[in-house]
Amino acid sequence: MTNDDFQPDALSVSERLAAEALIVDVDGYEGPLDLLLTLARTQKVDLRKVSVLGLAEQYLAFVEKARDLRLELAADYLVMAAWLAFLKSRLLLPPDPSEEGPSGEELAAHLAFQLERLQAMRDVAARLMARDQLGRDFFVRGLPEDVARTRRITYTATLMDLMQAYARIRTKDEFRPYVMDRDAVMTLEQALDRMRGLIGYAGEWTELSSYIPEGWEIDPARRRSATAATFAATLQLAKEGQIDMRQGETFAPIQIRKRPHG
Amino acid sequence: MADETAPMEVEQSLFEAPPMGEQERMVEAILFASAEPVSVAELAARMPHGADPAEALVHLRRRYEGRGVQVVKVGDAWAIRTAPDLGFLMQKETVETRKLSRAAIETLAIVAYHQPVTRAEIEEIRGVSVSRGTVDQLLELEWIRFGRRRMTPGHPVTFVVTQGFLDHFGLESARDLPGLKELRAAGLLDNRPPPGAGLGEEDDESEAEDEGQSELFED
Amino acid sequence: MADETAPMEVEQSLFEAPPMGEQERMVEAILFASAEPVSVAELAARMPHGADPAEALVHLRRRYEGRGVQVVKVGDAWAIRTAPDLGFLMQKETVETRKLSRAAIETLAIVAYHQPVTRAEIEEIRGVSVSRGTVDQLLELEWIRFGRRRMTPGHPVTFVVTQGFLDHFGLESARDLPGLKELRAAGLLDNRPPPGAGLGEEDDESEAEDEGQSELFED
Repeated sequence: MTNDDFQPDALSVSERLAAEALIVDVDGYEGPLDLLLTLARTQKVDLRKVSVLGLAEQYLAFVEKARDLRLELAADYLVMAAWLAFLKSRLLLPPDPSEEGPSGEELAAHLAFQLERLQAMRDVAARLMARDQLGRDFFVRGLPEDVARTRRITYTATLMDLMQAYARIRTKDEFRPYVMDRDAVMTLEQALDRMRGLIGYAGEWTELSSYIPEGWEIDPARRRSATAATFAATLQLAKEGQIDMRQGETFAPIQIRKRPHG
Repeated sequence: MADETAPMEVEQSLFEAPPMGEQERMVEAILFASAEPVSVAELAARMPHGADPAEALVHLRRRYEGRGVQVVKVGDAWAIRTAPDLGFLMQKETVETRKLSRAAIETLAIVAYHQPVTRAEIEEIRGVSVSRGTVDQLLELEWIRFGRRRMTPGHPVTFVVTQGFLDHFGLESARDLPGLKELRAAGLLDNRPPPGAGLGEEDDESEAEDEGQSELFED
Repeated sequence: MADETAPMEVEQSLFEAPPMGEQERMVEAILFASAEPVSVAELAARMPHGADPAEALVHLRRRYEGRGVQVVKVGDAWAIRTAPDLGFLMQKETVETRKLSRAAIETLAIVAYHQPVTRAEIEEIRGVSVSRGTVDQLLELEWIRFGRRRMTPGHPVTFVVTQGFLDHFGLESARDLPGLKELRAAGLLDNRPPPGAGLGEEDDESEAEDEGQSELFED
């Protein structure tokens, strides 16, 4: 992005690309607030000084764009769009003294607060994870000494066992214990990690499909997920200017290479 | 690698070993964290080039003389062990843990959610009779205890959970256990309504249960 | 047993606590032997009558300053851990932990900084519903547990972080969370209810929010 002003009608090529990258990444957002935060960052100002009106316009443009591309947005994104449209009208129109409820400024201030709080939580989450961690940076006794003199048997159960047992009894047949169904899902983060490691070697044009990790090519569900995540990751890298992408024609293989001095 | 061209002095300073105090710290940390005794060769392999673990061990061993733990030689490897005269402090540690049986965990869950509860009520909720051994086991574990007798014909005894139960499961009170609706919201239950039963009915049930609980706990 | 015939002095010396140096050795041995943090109460229970493990801990902690292993405080318990700067020696011991999702990491941070916090509050902060599995992953890791229920309509369950969380991230207490003071000063830990009720989030939880975190952290 070269232009700090947001003008939905006059987008440069790079802005359009960036907007499309946003769109393609829509599943990568953790909800509308996360998307708003990402949009707010494109304003390149301190979050406290973010223009909520501008933000509402950016968001509405985003939803419009998604509609053009016939992308289905989850309901909560549309709820947020409706609310932002309402907020925008409140901010633009002179206040109606007969109107009940909070003013547009109050609503805008709360939204700004929510964004700032979310960003703050992200920051401290990152600081937390950057701390020295047990089992990675510092360690417990490798050989806890249990002098085997009397062998006592204790029975143990976890809170999860207890709650699941209760749920099982109270719901009899309908109960299905929670299982992690995510074997077949590759996340964008995983794909990005992997691509960042690999692009250094991609001086020449190589096919995107060759970046699908081993073990993910056979099973259709895994392959689908890995393809989508890898593709999203390349878009991200392209957006960051690290790689070039090309495609000969519709449905032709997508090829990428490292951008020289990227 | 350009080892052969480097003059001797440079090579030495490049690979200068850390000071002996540092080496001692390293040996200490490795011996502490390792699940098995560690040989001098292994120590050397893990420490920076040029370190002298054998000498560091001599210092470390001396440092721990007379302490609560000691650096001891096991075969040709080294380990940190409790001082023999303090073995009596360790007796408590030998425990073998086993998973609680399904019958026991279900009974325990019912006591936790419905306390005070009688045996007949437990059986009604589980739909199976509760064996004596199951209740005895929970009593022995000190996770449940006898509560007040019920003021109904026959004056049956009731069961309640103990402080030990709360400690084990990391709860401040049994009231803080999530109800059925909350379990559902937390994804511990499928959202699918039970076959043949309306969803409203379900909700009623969990609300009744919440009320029951708070009423029982409030004093 | 001839207790009743024993003169008073003998009885006293029987129960006399061992000298502090000896107590320090005992605490040292117990902490070395245990992988989990040990509370002062547990130390006292295992040591001879009259011992003062809290004082022994002060001495022991000082003794290990700057060494390869350290005496660290974890909530109201104590443990010995390797010095973090020596982590590079321990690749062998590193346990590959399941990588937490971004949602799980954020949820964990929100519980830590806003505790006790309800599920609805977590969702309000993240602007998205807490997905199936996120909370129980954190419960299973034993990094969060249920706190007291909120005394507001609906009595929602709350979440707080555990001793295991503090241990994992090398924190003495939740007060030592990085950036906590700054966040509080910036008002970012206030639970500011949305203005009006136009957002459809007019549930009861917002009123309850003020009592949360501040109560826990304010000293």
